[in-house]
Amino acid sequence: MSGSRQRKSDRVGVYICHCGGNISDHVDVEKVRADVERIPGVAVARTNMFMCSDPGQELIIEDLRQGIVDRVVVASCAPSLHEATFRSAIARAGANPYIYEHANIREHVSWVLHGDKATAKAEKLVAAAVGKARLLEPLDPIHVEARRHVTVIGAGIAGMTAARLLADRGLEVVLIEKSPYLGGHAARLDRVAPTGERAADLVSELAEAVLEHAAVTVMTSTRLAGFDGYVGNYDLRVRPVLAGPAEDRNGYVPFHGVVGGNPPELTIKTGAVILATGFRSYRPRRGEYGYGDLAGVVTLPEFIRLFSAAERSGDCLVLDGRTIRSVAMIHCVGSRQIPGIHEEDGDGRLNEYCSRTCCSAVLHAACRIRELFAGTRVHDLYRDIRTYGRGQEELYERASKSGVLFHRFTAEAPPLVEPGDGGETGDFPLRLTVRDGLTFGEEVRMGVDLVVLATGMEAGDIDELVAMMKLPVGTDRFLQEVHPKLAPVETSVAGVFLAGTAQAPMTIGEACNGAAAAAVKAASLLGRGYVELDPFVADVDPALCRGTGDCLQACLADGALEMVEVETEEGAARQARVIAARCLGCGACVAVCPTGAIDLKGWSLKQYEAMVDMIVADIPDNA
Amino acid sequence: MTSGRTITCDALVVGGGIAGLQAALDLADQGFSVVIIESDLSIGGKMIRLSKVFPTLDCSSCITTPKMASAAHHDNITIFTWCELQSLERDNTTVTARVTARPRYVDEEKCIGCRKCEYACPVLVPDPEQGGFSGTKAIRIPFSNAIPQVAALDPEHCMLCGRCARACPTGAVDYLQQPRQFTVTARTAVLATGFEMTSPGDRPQYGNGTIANVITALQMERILAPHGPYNRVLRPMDGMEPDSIAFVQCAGSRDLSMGVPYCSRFCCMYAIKQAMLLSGALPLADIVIYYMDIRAFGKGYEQFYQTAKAMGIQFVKGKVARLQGLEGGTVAVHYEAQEGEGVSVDNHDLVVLSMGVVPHWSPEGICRVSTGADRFIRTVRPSLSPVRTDLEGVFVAGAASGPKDIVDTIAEAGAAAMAASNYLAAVRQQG
Amino acid sequence: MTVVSPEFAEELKEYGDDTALQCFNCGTCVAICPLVDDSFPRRLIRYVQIGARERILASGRDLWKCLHCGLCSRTCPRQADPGEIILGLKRYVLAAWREE
Amino acid sequence: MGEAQQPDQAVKEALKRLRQKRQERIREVAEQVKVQKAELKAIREQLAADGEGATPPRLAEGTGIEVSRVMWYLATLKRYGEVVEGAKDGGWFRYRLANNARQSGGEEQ
Amino acid sequence: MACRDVEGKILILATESCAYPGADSVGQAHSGYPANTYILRVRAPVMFPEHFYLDCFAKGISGIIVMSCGEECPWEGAYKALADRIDRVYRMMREQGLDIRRLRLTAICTVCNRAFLKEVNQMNEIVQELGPPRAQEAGAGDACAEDGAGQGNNQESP
Amino acid sequence: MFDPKIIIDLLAENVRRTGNPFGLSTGSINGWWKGADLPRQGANLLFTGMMYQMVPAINAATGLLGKYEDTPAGDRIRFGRRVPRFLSAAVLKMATAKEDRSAAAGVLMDITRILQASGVDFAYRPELDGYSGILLYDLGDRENFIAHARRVAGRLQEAGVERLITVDPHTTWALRELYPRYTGYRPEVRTYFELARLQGNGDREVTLHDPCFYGRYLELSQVPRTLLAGLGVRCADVNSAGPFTSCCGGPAESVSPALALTVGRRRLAELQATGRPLVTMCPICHANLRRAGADVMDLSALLVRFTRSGENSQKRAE
Repeated sequence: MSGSRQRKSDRVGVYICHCGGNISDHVDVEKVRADVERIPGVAVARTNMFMCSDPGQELIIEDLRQGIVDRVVVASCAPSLHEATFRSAIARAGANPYIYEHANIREHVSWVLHGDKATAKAEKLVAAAVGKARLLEPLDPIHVEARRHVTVIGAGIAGMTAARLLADRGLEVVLIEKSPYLGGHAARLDRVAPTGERAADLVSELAEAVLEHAAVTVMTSTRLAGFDGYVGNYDLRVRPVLAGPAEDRNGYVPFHGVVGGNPPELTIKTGAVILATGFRSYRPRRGEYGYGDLAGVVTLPEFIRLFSAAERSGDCLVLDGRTIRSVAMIHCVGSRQIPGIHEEDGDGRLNEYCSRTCCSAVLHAACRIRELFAGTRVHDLYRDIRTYGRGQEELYERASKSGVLFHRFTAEAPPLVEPGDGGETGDFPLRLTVRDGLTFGEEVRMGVDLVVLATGMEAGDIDELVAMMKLPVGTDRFLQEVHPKLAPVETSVAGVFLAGTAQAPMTIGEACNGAAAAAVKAASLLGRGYVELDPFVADVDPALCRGTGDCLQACLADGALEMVEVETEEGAARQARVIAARCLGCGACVAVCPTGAIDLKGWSLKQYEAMVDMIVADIPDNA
Repeated sequence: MTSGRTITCDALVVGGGIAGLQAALDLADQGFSVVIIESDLSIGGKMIRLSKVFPTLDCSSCITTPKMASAAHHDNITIFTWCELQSLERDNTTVTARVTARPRYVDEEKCIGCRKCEYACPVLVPDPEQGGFSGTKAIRIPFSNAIPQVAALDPEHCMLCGRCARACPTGAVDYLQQPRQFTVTARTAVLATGFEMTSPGDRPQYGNGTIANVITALQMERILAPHGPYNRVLRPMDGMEPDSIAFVQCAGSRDLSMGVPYCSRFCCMYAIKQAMLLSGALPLADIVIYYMDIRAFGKGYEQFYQTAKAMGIQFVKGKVARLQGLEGGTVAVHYEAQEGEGVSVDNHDLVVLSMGVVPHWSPEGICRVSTGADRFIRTVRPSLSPVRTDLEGVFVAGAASGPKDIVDTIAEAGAAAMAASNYLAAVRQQG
Repeated sequence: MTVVSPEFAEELKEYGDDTALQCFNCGTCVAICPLVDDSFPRRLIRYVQIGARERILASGRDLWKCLHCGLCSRTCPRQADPGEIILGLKRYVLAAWREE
Repeated sequence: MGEAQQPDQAVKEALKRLRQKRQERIREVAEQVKVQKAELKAIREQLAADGEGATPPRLAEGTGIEVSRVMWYLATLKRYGEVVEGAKDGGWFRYRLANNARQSGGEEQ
Repeated sequence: MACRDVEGKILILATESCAYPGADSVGQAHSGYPANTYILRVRAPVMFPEHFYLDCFAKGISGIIVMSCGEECPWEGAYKALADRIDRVYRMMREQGLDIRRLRLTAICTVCNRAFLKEVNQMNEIVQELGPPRAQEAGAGDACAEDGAGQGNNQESP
Repeated sequence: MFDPKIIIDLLAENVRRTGNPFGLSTGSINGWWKGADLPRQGANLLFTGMMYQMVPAINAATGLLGKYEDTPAGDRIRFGRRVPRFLSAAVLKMATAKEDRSAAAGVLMDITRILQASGVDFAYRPELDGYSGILLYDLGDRENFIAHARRVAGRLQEAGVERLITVDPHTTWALRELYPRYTGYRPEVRTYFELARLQGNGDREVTLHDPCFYGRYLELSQVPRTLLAGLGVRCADVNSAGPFTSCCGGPAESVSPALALTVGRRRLAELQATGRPLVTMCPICHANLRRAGADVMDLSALLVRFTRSGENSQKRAE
């Protein structure tokens, strides 16, 4: 693979996309085509309205089949969108998919520039891609044996669902849960909105299934302590979680005792990981709607717990011995926060997203109160009612019919919760004042015994896991998928998938769908017993390697490089060798090799140098 | 395709929209053989007809075409378009589908998609793929990125002049083509039959579809699409660049009086998306969204909504009660300004209706899966397995079981594929 | 500042159908009403919801602008039947006047 | 050729029967095409007359065809490459005939 | 919007997982920036040896922005190795008399639109001020050089 | 706008006293049948509900009230005791236009011709006919409505009437929906056009204005259209028709003639957009649209042309 060995292709095919006007409205695609065709090494340049369409791909396939081209450059949108598309088209033509280079003339050109400048820049980018393409070589994906084994982290609804589905599919599954319990947040619910199913039934059904399944190993009170390996062959070190606040500390822990010895560690050899680590319920700040300061202000999860032990006095609800004549439920607590209006948390963050599930949960609770305790009034204070799902709008209607009274507030003017003063609002312990959009923006006031805060979902406390597994996290702090539509449960770490509310707020049904979608990806990945990896790994040119060992020093992966004794024409010598499945393809070794013996397949230094050469060169122009 | 033949596969997927394609791909990637039957001329469903998609503003066609192409080229997937499902029955472990392939009047095997027939045809007809805003021909490739790229003739508008047949280089035009029957037997089926929009034609408050410059959201998608009818945003009535555009939310949903009491779920987001795209295309235009509740509930949706507000898009709370066509193509929007100002009438150059979402297909008389009061396919385990129908071995994905945005649809399609593959695995063990 | 008294809606049952709380305040009835101007009939329906009895009596006479044409009830998305609510309020107000 | 003769004849017969069967609809479509032809001709002539291009209202005025229909024809002609968009004129764009474009729809070639 | 374009070319080495999609995001937002920028997609900029940068200047590239993933780099340790290398390049640039402001190490995430535009516009101003790269250029190695060094950590969150 | 309480109390008092909101005796306004030789025995009883007969009085009252609404004098009237005197039967009777009275009689006569031509077995017994009380119900005076309705229903029940034919939407709705609910009397109620069976070739186009009660409450708007279609009469409808019909404004005349006129003019503009002759089927709509300036024809006048005796009535109409 050395420069000396390398033959430059002179049959590069260039295919330029109009993108239905997205590109061609700003870039003179025909001029690019004409100019590019004169670049040395370019055999043919063509254009199409949509290169990604079948007829577009057909152009490439035809040219390859006829032997007109042996390297392909497509100039179109961002490579993240269609690189895979064109590689597979090339494969269909019977060629090696890695003879392909992508020029991004939409996001980097036509969407940021106009006129001649756009055309000129597009030409340069295409030229650079041609420069690289001439040096591309056919590569073969790395074939890695994969364990037909999946580890699911988190035994809430999503984790148990994924575990059950994968075990049914014939894979071995380990289900790891930090707490001693299976069931996650669902276990803390009473009934599920809008279906009214008992959460306990759902949790029990799933728990039974995973506990009894021969192919599922359930490990509760267990956490991840180490993460190593690569797709198809991950090694997870797990460790039991001890009761008490200071599991790793030696010495006396007040009120707990002394931790005896180091907890044993276990290594799980697995093929893929599904993260079902769930969410954390938002804790209101002290004083937020009186929370923590005023008795009778509780969060929705706290209310659900109280309500499960509800008593009755006449027609009225009695909680904890207190007769509740009137309840106010406030939506969007800790969700839909707006910079400049809401206070940031300790880390300077705001939850700008909608927590999706609270509207239905509140309405469901409101309906239950009204339907069971006709004497208890319910006020619902909302910003927007978001009953989007099947059966949810009906729940909203049911709440109205059952006599729940709605008030609409804006983020700028949230309801004010104060202690009752026995005045106009009567002998209620709490008094609510809100500028009510439904009452023509006037202030209305009501006396209540209880305020329920519909607290939203926050990303779980999994910083350690995120750091250990190098997981991508979004601005909302939830785990981030690669693309919401193209790869909705995949992470940027191959073989690591997302399930349920670790990714975003979801209902139980949605979390189960997410878990099943993650399971199907894991099943597809591991089903064949092997995985094919991108061949973009380091490669040593034995003709140039002097065995300095600098590359080993620089290597960032454990065991991706080794020194071996080889026989050369000049006798025995030490040379570096790459263990492909371990190589991460970062190229740290490339920079340090004094002889340029090691390079990255598919992304070689020489290719970059060729690209720079094309960028600084003049493009022949007949205009 | 010969008449009456039987195709055997592991899984039948009914519907080749994004839900069906994703379910088929997730099944096929596990090694199962899949047959997709699609009622339209092309796979891709509603999604391929959209401009860009929220909240990423990716071009819809850029996301859909790779999935269409990979399904079309997948070794384990066979696709039949322009088909009608006559019956879908299940007994023991076999699902049997009787299918009618409707005539295209063009031989699928012979057509090379060159469009010569289309150029030759003298009959102009409103193009449904462009919201009716431009003409197409009585014989044509349905749209530029359709799969398959095969022409189809519309017999309602054909005068049998023979020009297309003469122009066709491969002799593919066949005016005498007849419907053909075939049977698909499978072990399991996924229903991914998608949704349809209600029509403004039976909404007297909105002019029964007769007011100029009142269009539906799907028509607006075409106007905004990169290869739309005008390649820019113009009023369909007279080609004027609109200065003021209104979106009417819940124009057919959350409304018992219109027969759709449920929320259509994705209209808020597409209206915001279209508003953003419009404000990009027409920076000086006033854009107003009339709404009851903004339902930006998905990942990144609320932020998308706030961005739209920050861009200057106006959000007016109030359900539009009435539209009125005025002189010169202006449309008057009647609503109640909620802060107590009472009735307001605002004039706009163009009004976009967010119509209700209803099922595209009814299983009645075709398949024994039951539907809910909302006429979408009923799911029997809405929490633990939202893809299960009451017919064993038959699963449902996407908008067939209720309105769903693309993100939720894709996740659910994966879930349906997982459920179907586990069902297949179980059936195999038994068999 | 109005103090909400939800029991008023229940008192009204005596005078007509109990549908006022079904209204989700979309404003369709206001904009469709041939009487135009102001927020009629939603304003009065909202007053029923929050129990603003005094205000209803104060603007009682406006109720008789309603022709009972039924367009609001036909187009009400929640089938809250605004026309009937107004009719019920006419009865309530008339009774109150006659009591005076 | 000789072998193809027989089925060819059968096809002709079948087509004849089909024409018979669809007679009514064919007549209606032919009627529409005639109208389209006339309207397209009027629009083309008006476009040719307005060298700088014409806006849809101007074309509607000049041809007597309803403006929404003019717009529909323009979108169609643009799609088939016969008309191109020109400069903006008030709230509208001007449209003009493309050079050397082939005519589409309503016209024989 | 785009500031005045200059002759000099700016090379941007953008990481595949962060900065390159970040640049895509700028495009999606249709935020304009000068045309003289050439964004190369790299897996990790740690692969480029010192001489690569110097060669680029020699070939006529006026400015280079290394847009890494910063501390969030998927390769543990790569960022430090890169930062160390860039420091060595700065030394070598000084030795050659090149203004070290021509090379800049920064971190851009996938949604860092503003940060991306700021970097590009700043480099453009520098390149405009300095003109084509040449050895022993005025101002090289003096106080303002300090300004460019060690700026690897100005990652901006969106 | 006049004080509703004063008006309602006046109307209630009139109804209680005379069975009629205007205090006019049935005998004094219900003379149309005299000399028509209508059968007194039959399977269906024609029940006019007095609405058509009241139109002359309504027109007179509205005219008088309209002069004083929102004027300083009106202000006095609104709160003064003069209103009852003002609306007294004598004044009204004097102000009643003669042509109005004969027009009302004509409509009812036409309806009997239509019924006869359709072969409907019907009877008319003036002593059983009467006002339904609907205005009291619409104005919110439920008690007085119920009291009156029970009297009317009692009379009909006593006479053993089980099947009624009605001629206007308000009475139809009152008898179909309100009487069963408030009086327990559940007759079979059908409008005359539901029973009409006519033949003919009209070949013309008209625009129907659906009254709120037929279009929306009773959902009967398809019935006259089907009937007319069978007679070769096409309907050029406006958008606001059938269940979405716009109010003519008529019902407001008792409290605000000005409002009634505003609403009526707006509706008329909608209807006139079709450029076709306007047809109504409700005396209130008819009167109010005429007041708004329209040339309107009652459905019965259109239908009667397709009866054997239609020729005569057509002549008369001209």
